[in-house]
Amino acid sequence: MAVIEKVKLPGPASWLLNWSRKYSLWMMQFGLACCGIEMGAAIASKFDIIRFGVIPFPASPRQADLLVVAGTVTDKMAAPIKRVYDQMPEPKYVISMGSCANCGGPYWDSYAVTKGVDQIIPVDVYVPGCPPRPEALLQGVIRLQQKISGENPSEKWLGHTTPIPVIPEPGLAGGV
Amino acid sequence: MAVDEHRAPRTTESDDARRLVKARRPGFGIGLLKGMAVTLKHLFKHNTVIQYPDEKQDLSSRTRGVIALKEENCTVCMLCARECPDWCIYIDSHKETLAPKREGGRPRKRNILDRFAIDYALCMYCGICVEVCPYDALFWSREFEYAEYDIRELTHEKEKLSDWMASVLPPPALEEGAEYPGSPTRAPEVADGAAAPVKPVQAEASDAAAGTPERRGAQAAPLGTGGRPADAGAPKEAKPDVGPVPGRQAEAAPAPEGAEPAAAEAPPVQEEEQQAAPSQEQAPGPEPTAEDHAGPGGRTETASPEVLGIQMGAEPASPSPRESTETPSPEVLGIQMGGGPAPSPGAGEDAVGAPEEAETRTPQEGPDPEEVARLQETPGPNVEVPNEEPKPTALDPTEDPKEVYEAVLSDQLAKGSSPEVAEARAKVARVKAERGIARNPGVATKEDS
Amino acid sequence: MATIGHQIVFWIIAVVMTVAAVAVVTARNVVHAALYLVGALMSAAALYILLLAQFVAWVQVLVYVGAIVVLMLFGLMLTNAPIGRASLDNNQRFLAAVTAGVLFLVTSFIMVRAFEGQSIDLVREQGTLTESVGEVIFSAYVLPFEVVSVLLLAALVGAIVIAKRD
Amino acid sequence: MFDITLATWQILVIKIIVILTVVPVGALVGGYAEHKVMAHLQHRLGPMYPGGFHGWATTLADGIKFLYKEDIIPAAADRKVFSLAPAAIMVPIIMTYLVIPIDRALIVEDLDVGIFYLLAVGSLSTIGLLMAGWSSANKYALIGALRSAAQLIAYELPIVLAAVVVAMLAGSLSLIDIVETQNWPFAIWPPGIGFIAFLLFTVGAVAEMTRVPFDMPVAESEIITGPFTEYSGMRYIFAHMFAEMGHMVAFGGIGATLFLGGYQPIVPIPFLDFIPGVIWFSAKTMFMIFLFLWIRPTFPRVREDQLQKFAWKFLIPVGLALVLVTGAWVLYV
Repeated sequence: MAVIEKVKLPGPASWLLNWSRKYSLWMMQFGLACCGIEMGAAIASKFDIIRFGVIPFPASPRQADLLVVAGTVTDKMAAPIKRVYDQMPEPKYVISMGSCANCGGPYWDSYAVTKGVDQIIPVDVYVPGCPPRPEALLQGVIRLQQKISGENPSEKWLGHTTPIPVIPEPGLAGGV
Repeated sequence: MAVDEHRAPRTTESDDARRLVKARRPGFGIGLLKGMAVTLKHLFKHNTVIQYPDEKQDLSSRTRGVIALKEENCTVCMLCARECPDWCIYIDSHKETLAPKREGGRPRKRNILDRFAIDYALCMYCGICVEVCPYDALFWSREFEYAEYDIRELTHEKEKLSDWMASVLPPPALEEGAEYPGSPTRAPEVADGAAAPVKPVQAEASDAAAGTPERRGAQAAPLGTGGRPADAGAPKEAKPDVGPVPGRQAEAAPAPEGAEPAAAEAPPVQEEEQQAAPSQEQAPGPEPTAEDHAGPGGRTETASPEVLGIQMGAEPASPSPRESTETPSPEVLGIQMGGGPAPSPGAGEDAVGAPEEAETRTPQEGPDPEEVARLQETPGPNVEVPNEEPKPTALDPTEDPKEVYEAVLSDQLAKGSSPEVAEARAKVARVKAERGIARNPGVATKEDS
Repeated sequence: MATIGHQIVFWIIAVVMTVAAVAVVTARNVVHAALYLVGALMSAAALYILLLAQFVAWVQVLVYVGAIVVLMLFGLMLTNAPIGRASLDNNQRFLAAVTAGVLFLVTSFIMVRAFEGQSIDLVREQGTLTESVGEVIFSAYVLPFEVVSVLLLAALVGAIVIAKRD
Repeated sequence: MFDITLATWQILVIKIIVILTVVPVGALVGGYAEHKVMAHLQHRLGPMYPGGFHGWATTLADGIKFLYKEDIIPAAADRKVFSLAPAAIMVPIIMTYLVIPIDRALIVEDLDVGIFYLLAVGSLSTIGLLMAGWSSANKYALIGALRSAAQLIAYELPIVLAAVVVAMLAGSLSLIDIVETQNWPFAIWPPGIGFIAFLLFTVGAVAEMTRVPFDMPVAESEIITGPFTEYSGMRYIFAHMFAEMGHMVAFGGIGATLFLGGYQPIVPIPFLDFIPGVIWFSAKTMFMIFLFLWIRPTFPRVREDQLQKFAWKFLIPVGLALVLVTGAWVLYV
């Protein structure tokens, strides 16, 4: 929206915008491989990603805020991912889940695999693992929410050109 | 539903089947109500959610969360980096010359670790590096919470990898009743601190490594230069196009295709060494049934240069007996030689050639009693042999033997046993009571196990 | 016997209705035309409400808007009907306009002459209209009502027969 | 209780404001209830963190976020129709709130054709769905629109027949009168007829709302989100989320009014009269909404042809028979 891009918002307003975005992350599920199973587990009863306000509801990218790319991005699938990302409306975020989506993983020398989804779309949070545990995806969501709450809405609306905000390391949640 | 009833292929059914179906079919809509009842029942059941950031699941001790590095154990042997299917381990090192250990000896050379990094964005968590590490420098940790905003942060340098050591669990206790080779009744030794694994001879590992200076130097040189990626000094900068990086690394290696088959054969060699060890006068390791890398550090230490030699093809694989006697730890290598089926100069090659044979040998074969006795008299420097005698489990007589005798006798007679049998059983019970052993079989197994 | 408010509302609705009706016939897109028809029919229903004929108004909405226009749209979208603007152009617009104008004039003339001088009392007691409509339909006009019902039933059966053939 | 006299236009403004507040609030609460009830039926917890206490603000966050999301109109879309469709869907749903009596005196407008008005208005949102689907220039949207139109036409009839039964038993079309004649739930005399009509109404209502198991128009595994596939941002939330939730709350209120005795106590015991009618009405509405939410995670989606067959070959004949029986009852008993 043009207004948000141009006008500097007062603190409470930008807090409200960040808050609503943070707790209403409609999640487009792009499960491509075994990570998709773990993503399903994160959605299902035991981990219940909806607790964070991440709603795995939309079937259409037009209503999604968060794209979770889980699994091996083949070169053939890269174009649909790019297309889905482009179809999402603007305040949008991407989580790259698993080694394949991060870097190619075990398929780092395959001729058919895109070596990381960040080569085609900007990624906000990288979740490591092969595949990551469901909790690891949840932790990725928490990190994304921390990132969102530190954002400047007017810069965010200009797209993914903003530098990544420096957010103090939260440490190991729960500690060991 | 009513809709489905219309679609049922009635014409193909026999009359009997039709009657059966009719009899089984409940009243109209009952199925729907049953379904509603099922879901309603679940409304009142307790939820199964683990509320993740607030409560944590108790993960299995073998969870593959993150790989931790115990830096002081790493000898830059590069095995992990070479075995890694993803080439996601980056190692840098340099050589230092140390003073000879004793007067007149040769100066020793050591590899000092400069950089050890694992790219967790690329890692496929196969655990081969952990298994292949001969010096127990790599461990699995259960920690999984390290999602990052920037992919470069996912390359954990050795400082961070060492930090993960704090979360490594101690190795699991031995099974009850399992024996250490050479010391049957020794209790499983829990290492001091969570990080240290059960490894009595671990501290000596580096000493032993230093004990074979030339050969180590000879092996380490090609490894250090060839096995390391050409741009290992600056992989952080090279990160964004991470795909090509492993490729370059492969090209930079002297002969990756050649090295791989050798690498594939390496584990059998190691295993052969390990099986050979317990039957010899080698120090008693923690447990013969543990994973192969959990063998005694000193022994594996000597084995590994040879393994490397085979892998690298950098020099003729088999060290001659003459060479081995020259090394400062002659008996160690001698053991190794004698352990093989044929103490030919090419023991290592033999082992490579006959991996099945090596594998079929069960690691459970007990230690030679003579050797054990000898060891207990003159234990090696690294070995602690417990002096206490084996003790029976329970010594306090809990019941009066006479009463037990009477009770069992009458009990058995009442049950209908013949007098002889009853008497025999009663005698057994009396003996058990005298020695303080629980009598009831069910209870006995529970207590004994 | 209408108040000023009634007059204002009437004229607003009348203008909307006229514009919508004109747009129905001038729209180049059939779906747009059908949607304009919704506007015209809804305005007619609003006029009925203005005349306190609530029941008739909601019948208008239920039958014409809720059923007939929906069926029209449904047919347009489900079949391969030409929807674009090119397929609708033909050279008989003038003729159509003249016909429609003549029909409009004739109908208006008849209607005005038929009900000239009569006035409806808009402030009478409420709550009787629906009842009176029902009573009239099912007593005085019960025969036409049943005839229409039979006609619709026949049309329905005929449609099913035609549809069943292939 | 208050002696306030207001001009007609003031009353009108107040009514409009109240309705425009009640509908979105009802939709937000309905959405939250849907999250929570479905979660607990599935051993989950549903939203927990938004807003702090059991995620009470989750639908609020959704609402605010969708208000400022980027609004995309596809290049090939029919812009005018595309923009107007959410309004065409939303307005009829808002209009249904006008005649639902919350209490004896708490009703926006007591029409003497109340039940008929509800049916007429309820048939209007079909046009909005068709507009949305057609104008999106998306084949899935068009298929979804056609499916929803066919479904809404088919399932309006069972609702109409059930409502006719209630109107015949009550002898009036006014919702207040219908409530007043019900001392017991299910339009008590004769009890069987009322209950069957209630079942007809419930099935029809679930289908009208295009909710599971009759959610073929938005079946995400087949046609993405049906008519709403191309909608984003504010238009989406008005066309789909507010509409569905508002619809659900409205149908809950209608069901409570027609079959459960509205604002009357559940049983005619004078002792229960001290509880205000608003509370009775709310409790009954919540029961109806819970019923809709309960059905959703219980049943799988039926097929399109099964859906049509079920309506035309089963529900409508049953409804017609019920009307006949009711007529006989009213005339001769």
